[in-house]
Amino acid sequence: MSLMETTIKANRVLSTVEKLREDFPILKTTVHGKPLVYLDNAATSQRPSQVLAAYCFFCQSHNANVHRGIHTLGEQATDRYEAARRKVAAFIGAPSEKTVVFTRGTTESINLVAYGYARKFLKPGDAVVLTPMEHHANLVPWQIVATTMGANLRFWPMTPEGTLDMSAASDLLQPPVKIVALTHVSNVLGTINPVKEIARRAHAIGAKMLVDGAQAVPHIPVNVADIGCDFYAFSAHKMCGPTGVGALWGREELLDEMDPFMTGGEMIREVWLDHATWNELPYKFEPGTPPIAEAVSMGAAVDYLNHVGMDWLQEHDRQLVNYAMNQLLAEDGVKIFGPQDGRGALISFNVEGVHPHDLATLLDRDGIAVRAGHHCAQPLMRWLGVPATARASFYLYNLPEEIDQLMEGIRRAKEVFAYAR
Amino acid sequence: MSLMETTIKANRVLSTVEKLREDFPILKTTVHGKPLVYLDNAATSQRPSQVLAAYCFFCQSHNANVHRGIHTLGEQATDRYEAARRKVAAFIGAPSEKTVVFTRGTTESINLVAYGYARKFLKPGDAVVLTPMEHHANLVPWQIVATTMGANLRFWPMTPEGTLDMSAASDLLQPPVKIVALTHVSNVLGTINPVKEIARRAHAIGAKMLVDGAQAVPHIPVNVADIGCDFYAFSAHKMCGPTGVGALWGREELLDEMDPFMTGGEMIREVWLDHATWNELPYKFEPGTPPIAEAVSMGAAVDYLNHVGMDWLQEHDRQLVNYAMNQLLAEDGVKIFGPQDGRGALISFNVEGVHPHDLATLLDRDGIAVRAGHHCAQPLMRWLGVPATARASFYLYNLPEEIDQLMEGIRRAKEVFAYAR
Amino acid sequence: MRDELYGEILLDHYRYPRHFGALPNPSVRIEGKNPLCGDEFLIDLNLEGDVLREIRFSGRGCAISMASASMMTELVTGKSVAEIQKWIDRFRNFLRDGGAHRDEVDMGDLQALAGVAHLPVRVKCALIAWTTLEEGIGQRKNEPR
Amino acid sequence: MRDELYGEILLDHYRYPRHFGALPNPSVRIEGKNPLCGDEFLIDLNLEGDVLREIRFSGRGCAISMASASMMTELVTGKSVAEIQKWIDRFRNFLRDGGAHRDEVDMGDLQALAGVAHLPVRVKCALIAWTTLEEGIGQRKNEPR
Ligand SMILES: Cc1ncc(COP(=O)(O)O)c(C=O)c1O
Ligand SMILES: Cc1ncc(COP(=O)(O)O)c(C=O)c1O
Repeated sequence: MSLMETTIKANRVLSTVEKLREDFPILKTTVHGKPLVYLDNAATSQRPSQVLAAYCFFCQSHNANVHRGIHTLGEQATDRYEAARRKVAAFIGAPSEKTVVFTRGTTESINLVAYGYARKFLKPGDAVVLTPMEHHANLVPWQIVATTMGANLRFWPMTPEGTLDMSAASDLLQPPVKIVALTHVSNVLGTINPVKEIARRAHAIGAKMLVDGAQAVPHIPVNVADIGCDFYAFSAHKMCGPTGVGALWGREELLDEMDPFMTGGEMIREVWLDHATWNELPYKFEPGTPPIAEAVSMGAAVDYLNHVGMDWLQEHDRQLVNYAMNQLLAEDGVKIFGPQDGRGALISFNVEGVHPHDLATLLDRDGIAVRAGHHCAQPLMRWLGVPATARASFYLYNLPEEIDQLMEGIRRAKEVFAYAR
Repeated sequence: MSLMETTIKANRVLSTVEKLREDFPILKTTVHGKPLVYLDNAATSQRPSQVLAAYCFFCQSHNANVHRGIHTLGEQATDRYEAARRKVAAFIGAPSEKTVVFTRGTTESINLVAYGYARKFLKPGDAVVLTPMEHHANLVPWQIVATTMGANLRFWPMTPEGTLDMSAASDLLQPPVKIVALTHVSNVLGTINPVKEIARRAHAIGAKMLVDGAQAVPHIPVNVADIGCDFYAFSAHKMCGPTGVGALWGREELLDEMDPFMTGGEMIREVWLDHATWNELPYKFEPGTPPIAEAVSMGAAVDYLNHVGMDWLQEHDRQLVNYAMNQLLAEDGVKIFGPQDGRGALISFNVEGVHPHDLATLLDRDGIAVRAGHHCAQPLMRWLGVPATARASFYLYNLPEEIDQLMEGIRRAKEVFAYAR
Repeated sequence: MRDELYGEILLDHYRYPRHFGALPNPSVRIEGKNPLCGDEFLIDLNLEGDVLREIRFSGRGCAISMASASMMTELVTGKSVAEIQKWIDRFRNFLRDGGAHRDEVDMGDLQALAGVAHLPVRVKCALIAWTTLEEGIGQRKNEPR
Repeated sequence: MRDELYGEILLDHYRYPRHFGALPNPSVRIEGKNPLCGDEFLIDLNLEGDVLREIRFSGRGCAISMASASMMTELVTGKSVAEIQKWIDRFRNFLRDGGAHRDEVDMGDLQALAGVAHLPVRVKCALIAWTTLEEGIGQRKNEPR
């Protein structure tokens, strides 16, 4: 691409962003008198007016419980709830909508597999392969199930850069490995893992593979059929959607043979005093009143992302991350964690002599929201040899200027801590 | 009370209702060209504008993830989330806010106790006492846990009227009964169970007691300390709040000794590759991103109900139920299920010769939403000897006129089915 | 009072279901249930080779499911398994489009169920006997249970 | 550049923490952790009867937690357990109201932490050394671990 083409493209991206920002009124708020610079998108994204409007419209026009009512409102609510499921299914390339289960989010989705699949099929001595970069959501449930079932956990070695050491694959992926569970995109390192290749190799030894897509679905086009994994978990609130809802995609035959996780109304077929039989997919895994308006609103978030365009978003992410990366690399005393190239839309870093919590507090006074802490990845912090990091994470509404502001904030923090030295 | 006093009171109630209805725009919608008459409140209630506004305000002004952020938005979100917890705790008389766990709803709350408490403390041969009027949410989880742990289920005998036969208590409540789980208000019979007395008797034999408050919290002032139970479960969506959130209250010492149910971020204290320790209450039971905006909105629902006044609401419920009961009793061919007096704000009934599904379809054409089916209580349907019932359930915005319309609808249905006979 | 959905024909089949009961020696007996509705049907078939000689049904359900079952028994008696399957498919389509795009075939009494197409939640009521029959003719090589 | 929260006194304690290190034979050694922050402190005490003769702390944390710990060690050395408890309570209140309603007592260097009161999420940083010390004086009859 010529320089001119690049510039034109960059300009197009920019003017699009300015327009998209109009959809997010919260971006106009001020913090400590400064305009909000929201760089904590990996924790939760903001919600566009369109998605909120879909939520409100549903509540004020079609609110009823689903799957139970003969009345019109109940039918409308069910229609919209199921339409949302179809949207979500299409968004991740699920071969059938009945393989998409609405949950509260990634954490519940992974627990569902750990309880419903692993508790049924893991045998003593079996092994589960994880990576040291997992979010606690994709680590602690496996610790519990491994302890309960007498299975073992194995951890994929990492390169110093913070990517999976693929040369370890053949040693690692051997019987009795039954489950491989790993994140698609690391929420700390930004590493994008080669999930497709790992799925192929996991299947070669008969293991099942779960992918934690919490940081992937919001940012990159995901196709579960193409990846070839067995389970895929993600949350709505990181992809312009509401809190309280997320999804688990699973292979139909696996979902079929799994035990239900939570039980109650809706997920049953027949109930006697002493036993019960289960409803068909996906209802078997959706006990009780589901997050109805939230699911509808998640469908609207999918519409919104489709409207923005995942290809556009990827390009936008790439530009922002490159821009930020170059500036952070050029800044004295800044240490960046994770690979330099091919990463997700976030950068973890530390500033020499400034604890990440102090940095976050100082940046907050400038209106800049970054995250500081262990990012629900304490083992990874130990691996990195730090108690915590700062993290800036981007989304479709972020602008290069906001990265400039972040850099200024970092420089100010350095000055404050150098003051009177 | 003199007739005049009664009339004045009734008038006051009525004009209040007219005012309250303004808060619910959905009540102005039409169904098949007829004004909506929403009598399916036991399935889910409608949401007042105030509660929706609180939701939207949060999303557009304070949206961030909770408990993780140093930045201002994160702090504001956490403040509002925890303020909602305090409101919910106060609403049910919880002695401490840390004993209130936000869940997806009643179903998850009960599953949490079944997994986290019963799986840890039930021994083979132990017994769990339930009633035949339980919603599947308070039945199936106990079936599963009883099967897993080798424990037995015992069912409280009922009187022909559909109340618990209290004379059976002493026979029933004997060792090895370890858990008593029952509904506060039946979602089919309307029966209000003497939970306080049962808690006392359960405790006398060292058993723990869980109350399913899904149908109680929306309608009657609930005080868990006064009831003296050990766990109390309920949902926001039946009490003017949103879907996707509910709560479990538990005694602090029991919550403390319980195992966590789902695991992941936030609910941990320290995590190593192979094990983890747990966070303090209530966070130990709130893994991952909770339904943040939903919890805030549940707090607003509590505000709304407090503003309406639970005493007023109880009186309003009483008047509606009495009015409906008298009319239904006077109507030929209508069979009512459950006790005549002292019941919750709902009536299940059947019309001779008209299947409840056909009745619901016919009523829907008149704009009237009632529920028809087994109401997630199949064993109770068998006990009643019917495949299904129709159910009209009321809430603060319902009017006596709407009951008149229901009666007209029932009469029309009878005529339709008598036609050309 | 006359209702567009619950018309005379439908109600007649509901009140006086045809072929209600059981067969002494059915070649196939099949149970159809919709526990979520509480509907339960038992269908007995006498198949001679590929031809359905006799059919009986029993059980309970709403007016729509009962009437639909009754109409079905009238229609399928004496037909071949292949013809019956065609009717099952035709009826499914009919319920999908409310008879709007129906092919040239006269639906007979079934026409009375056209209104169900506008009631998605009731479609399964109208179909339960039919899917049970479909299962039954699929199992025709099995012994009666 | 000068910052209202991260002022000279605070930064001085952060850079040159007083009483940093360990005691050879502490009568109490107590660990304080905030795993959610990654803060970890080890506090050694030499108590003679009811009087704290010596204190040392080590560990790592943010500027607020380190400075607060350092200031604390200066304040409590030589004080009785009862006086120390009073200071712990006083400091807690101080963080609650930002020194607005402080009693007549001069907070000394601790005054530099007044701004933390406006940062609820950072209050626990300022408190970690203090709650660890509180636990330590509560355990003073125990052997060092
Ligand atoms: C008595 C009772 N228990 C439990 C539930 C389940 O509540 P939810 O679906 O909100 O989990 C309901 C509502 O359907 C109910 O009426
Ligand atoms: C990689 C990863 N996995 C899992 C989660 C948990 O998602 P949730 O909190 O929505 O359940 C997160 C987000 O916090 C994440 O970044």
